[in-house]
Amino acid sequence: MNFLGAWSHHLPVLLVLIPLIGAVLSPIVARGSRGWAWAFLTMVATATVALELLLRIRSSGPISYPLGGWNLPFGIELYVDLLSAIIALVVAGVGLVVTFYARTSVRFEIPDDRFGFFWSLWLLAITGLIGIVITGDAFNLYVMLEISSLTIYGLIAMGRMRDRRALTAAFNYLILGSIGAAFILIAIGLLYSETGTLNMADLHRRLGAIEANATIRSARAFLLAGLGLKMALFPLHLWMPAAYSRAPSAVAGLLAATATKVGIYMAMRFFYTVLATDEGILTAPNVLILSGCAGAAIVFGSATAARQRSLSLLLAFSSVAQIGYIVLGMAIGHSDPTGYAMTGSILHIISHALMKGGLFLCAGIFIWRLGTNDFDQLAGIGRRMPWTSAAVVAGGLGLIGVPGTAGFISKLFLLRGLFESGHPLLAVLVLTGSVLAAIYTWRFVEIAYLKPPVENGLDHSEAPLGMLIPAWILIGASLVIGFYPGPIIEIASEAASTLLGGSG
Amino acid sequence: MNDSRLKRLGTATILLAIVCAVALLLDGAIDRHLDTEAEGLFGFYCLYGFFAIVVLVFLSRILRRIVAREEHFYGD
Amino acid sequence: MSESVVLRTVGGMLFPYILVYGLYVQMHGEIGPGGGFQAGILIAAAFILHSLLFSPQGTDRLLPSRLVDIAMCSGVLLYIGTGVLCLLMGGYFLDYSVLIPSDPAYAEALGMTLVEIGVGLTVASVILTMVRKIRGEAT
Amino acid sequence: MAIEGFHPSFVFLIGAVVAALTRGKMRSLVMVATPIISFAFLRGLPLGDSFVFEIAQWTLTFSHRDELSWLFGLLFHLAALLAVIYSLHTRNRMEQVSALVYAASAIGAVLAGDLLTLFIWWEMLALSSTFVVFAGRQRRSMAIGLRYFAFQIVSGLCLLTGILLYSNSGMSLELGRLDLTTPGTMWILLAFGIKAGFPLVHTWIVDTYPAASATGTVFLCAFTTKTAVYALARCFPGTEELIIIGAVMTCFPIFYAIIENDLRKVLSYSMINQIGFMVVGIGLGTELAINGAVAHAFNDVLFKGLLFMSMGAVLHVTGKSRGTDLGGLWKKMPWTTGLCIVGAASISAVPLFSGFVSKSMVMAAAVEQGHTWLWLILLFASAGVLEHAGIKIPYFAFFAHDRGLEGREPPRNMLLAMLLGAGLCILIGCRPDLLYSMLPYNVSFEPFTTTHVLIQIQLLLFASMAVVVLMKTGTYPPELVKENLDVDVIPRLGGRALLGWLRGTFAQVTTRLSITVLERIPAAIAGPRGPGQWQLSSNWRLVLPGLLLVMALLAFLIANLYG
Repeated sequence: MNFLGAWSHHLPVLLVLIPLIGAVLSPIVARGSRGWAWAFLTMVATATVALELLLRIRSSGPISYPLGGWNLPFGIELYVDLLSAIIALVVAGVGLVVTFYARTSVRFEIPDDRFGFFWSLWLLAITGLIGIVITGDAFNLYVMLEISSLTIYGLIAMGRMRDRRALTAAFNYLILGSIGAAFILIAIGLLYSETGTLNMADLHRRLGAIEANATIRSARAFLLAGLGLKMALFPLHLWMPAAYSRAPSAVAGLLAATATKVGIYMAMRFFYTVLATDEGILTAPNVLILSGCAGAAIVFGSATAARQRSLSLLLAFSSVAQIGYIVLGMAIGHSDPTGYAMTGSILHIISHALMKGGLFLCAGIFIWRLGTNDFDQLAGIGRRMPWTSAAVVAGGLGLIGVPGTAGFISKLFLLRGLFESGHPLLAVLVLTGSVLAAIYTWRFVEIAYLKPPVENGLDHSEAPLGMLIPAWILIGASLVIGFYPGPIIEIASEAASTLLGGSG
Repeated sequence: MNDSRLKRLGTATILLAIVCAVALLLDGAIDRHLDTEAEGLFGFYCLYGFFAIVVLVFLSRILRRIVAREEHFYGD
Repeated sequence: MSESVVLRTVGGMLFPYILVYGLYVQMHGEIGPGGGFQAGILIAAAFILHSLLFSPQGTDRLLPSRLVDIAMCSGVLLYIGTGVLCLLMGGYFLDYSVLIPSDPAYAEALGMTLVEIGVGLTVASVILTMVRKIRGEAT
Repeated sequence: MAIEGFHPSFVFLIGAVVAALTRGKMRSLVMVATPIISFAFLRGLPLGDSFVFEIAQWTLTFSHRDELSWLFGLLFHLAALLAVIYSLHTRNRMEQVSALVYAASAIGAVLAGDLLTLFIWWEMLALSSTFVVFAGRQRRSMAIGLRYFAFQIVSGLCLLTGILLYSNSGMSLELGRLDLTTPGTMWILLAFGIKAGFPLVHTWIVDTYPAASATGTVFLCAFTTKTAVYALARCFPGTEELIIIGAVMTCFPIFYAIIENDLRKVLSYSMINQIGFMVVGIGLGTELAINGAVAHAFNDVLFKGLLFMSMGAVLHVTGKSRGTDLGGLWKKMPWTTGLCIVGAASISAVPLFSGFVSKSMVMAAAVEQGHTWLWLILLFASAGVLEHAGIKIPYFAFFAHDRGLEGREPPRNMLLAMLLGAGLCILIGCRPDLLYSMLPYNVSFEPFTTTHVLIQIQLLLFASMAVVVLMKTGTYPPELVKENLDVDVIPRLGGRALLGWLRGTFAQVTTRLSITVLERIPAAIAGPRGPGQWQLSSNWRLVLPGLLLVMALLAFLIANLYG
């Protein structure tokens, strides 16, 4: 499937260049309504490259790409291994589907004069997210993080036409996100001061050669706090529900599916490759705090989700819980010799991206139709918008972890990992989370199917295909994985064993 | 309940009683294959069947006194 | 818009010199102190001075906003384009030495200059856009 | 006809999708065709394992065909066909579609070759059947459906926990005999037990089955409990604890059945009682006993289905199912009456009807092993069955006092399904060798010996006589409109109290607490700000997460520098 010919050597850099070029050209070549077509084309190309990259790495191992041909470790390196390629494909793939969706939804949620600007920011955000994933240089990672963060703040603020509070949400996220990013920068700076290098592989080598001192330990603390905020790990998740529920619905779909996942990717990269020295970052107290936070996220997030009065907020809090699962698997991953926990964590990144992305798209469909997705307006919607509601139920089942959905596969691995590594109590927590997920999914079923419909004079007919198809693509993909999980599991466990192998 | 119904129920009962008597007598006429001692008693199954129901009904009456509540006890 | 005749006259005289100095810094960047960032700021400063002394509408006529948009994008494109050109010539991204295989050192200088011009264009136009946006919001 | 190469469950799932997309006659056609086509694929399944998928470290075997799974597969196809025919007149898309998924799950579960696959279908079974309950669209369907779902989900979680513990102890997940010695297998037994309606966790059966629609109950009564019986027979044959559990199950429901007014609830209690016989058979574990348990499961699906169908027909025609509301319908519904009596005779184990040929196997096995007390208990339970299912059901529905109800025969498809069910009951009753030849073990058992027939007739006749005598003397408990408390009174009232406490005292305390912590203290620190000073200011929304971030940083610093 090597249709790129001689260019295939440059796949890693192309993966960032294509959306970047798309972003800078979109204000010039595609003003007004053509903006979408341009962004869509760009995303098609990006996703193709990401897929090609994944296939290539599976067949021939990780790729290192020196920018400008500089010798490593002095030049900036792009380094793509299986995990990076998986996350990059998730970002690009979900990004493609959500871009398709955005065509309809953006038209009524974004002011007309911001159209060209919107697509530019959109593609830049994706550029930044992909850039984080494929870079092999710690400072470059920070730059990409800032690119994606700044554009995301802008994208969230664009929700102001629907909900003025989008501005405060974006502002709060801007302040907090900047502090979080600053923490990460401080950590990178501290590591640089100790080792004199920014290249990740080189950092790892040099850190392994020296004793851990107070500087390195402080660097770890800053990194953990900063990444915790970027991952929206409980209790640092407070920015997230407001940001996700008030952003334009396409943006919410993109962020829910990709932004926090990239945060988790960064954590995996730092914990399991860069900082994976003899002492490592996953010391007993750190693991205790991380798994404690993750456990609290699962219970608290799900319980709070069950109390929400609008679908968007429910989904956002459910994300807090689902991130808990992923972080849990990652935090205890090193103590599980079989690698189930890590595999489960990676699988859950994929399945949650698909399910939650699809669910937020559905939430956006309700907003498109009714102007809101508060539950009191959704009563009886199941009969009026059967396909959208069915998608929400299918996604919800995935969040519960019902067999036949992708959520089941990932939770199964996670549970087994927890048992294998001797954490049966945490396993109970995971199961509790499933029950709570059943409760909040049930709330939607109850409201959509069992309550009499409200009469509010609004048009309740089914959503246009331009929104329904992308939502169902994501939900459907999670179901397909649920029924045919073989290849995904294989890839994820390969990626997990590569990561764990890095920690020696 | 009207008279004709009473009468019919009466004939049915009499018929049942006759059949029962025949069955009981057959117990003596047919050599049964025995698996347990208790079965050896004459008319064991007849007695057991009859008194099982009697005991059952009386116990149920007690049970009803204990567990029966008004219809909308659970409020639904 | 300044009312002072002195300021307007001197400023008007300085304007082309600042531009020329900006270009000097731009071109000098590769062998001495300077480069795209600084040059971009200088060039932007020239236009900001122009708009402060004379009317903003005049500056807009001199430098239409559409042109600034295009400059902003094409600056980045120039940067990326140079990199991609390296790719096309068979090297790594931004690996200038392949541009002229017979003289790698010269090629390095050429590539770096192109990239710096891109940076300069982008910085100048971004600064101008920001100033115009702020002005637009203020009035 | 036998076709190879496709899994029967997936035929049902495809059928469900097609049924969801079609309507009217077309959907009816799909519904009827699905079990028939699927059966052809079932016959085409090769003996032993097939449809094996290797997923990472696990092997999922979707089809493991041997005598036991084949028999249950056949049974579920039969049950699905009858229930589908019975429900053809309805236009309840949700019920019909979820019923097909439900049947698919049950068939998938009995064909599963390993515990993990079993779990997958187990959960599907829980979900799809819950939707069948909801589809009843009765006033109480929602609350009851939720309680039902809770039981099923707990069962699924127990199974998952059990599987994880079990596989963790290094055991293969292949489905086979499990020893009740490790925690893992105990969890698995509990999971099966909940679905099989073991005492104390039986309440979902009597709670749910009377609440579903007339047609939904027919689906419900066929699959869930029998899947559990299958799982027990597969994994726990000869587990002695099951004998006691089963004996309790045969007895306690009959007391409830006598005083219960809703006839569909009587049948639900009767269902627990019949499962008791099967559980006893599985617990005894001899070849004869297992054969008996399995055969009885087969027959129970048919005759219990037939009884539920006849009560459903009454409900469909009159809208009533309580003994106090019914009576005297036999003139208006002669066919239904007759078919109901066939079902009643079968469940009472009247010779030449199906119950007799299987129940006597379990009883014989009990005697053969020298369990005299057990045998006496089962005998007592048999008399009880005759009373509540054999006499009470038809008597109060069709005879008793004529309440002048409007009545007519139910739609033709309902009658047809009942006729088919009754025909099968009589066929098996008269030609038991047809059933015996399919049983897992080769055991020769002759049900129609003079002794067997005679003692059974004696038992039944005198039990009937006792009922007549008690009725004539007025000792028999009359039908009353009452709610009879069962053990679920504790969770139901306790749950309500807990909910009230959560909404009341607890909510107040936590609200106060959070207002104090989040608003009053900070506001007090910031100093009085005039009216409305207790309001959480918008700045605070930013400060709180910021504070948390700083605290997180401090925590990590301490953990890393001093940990």
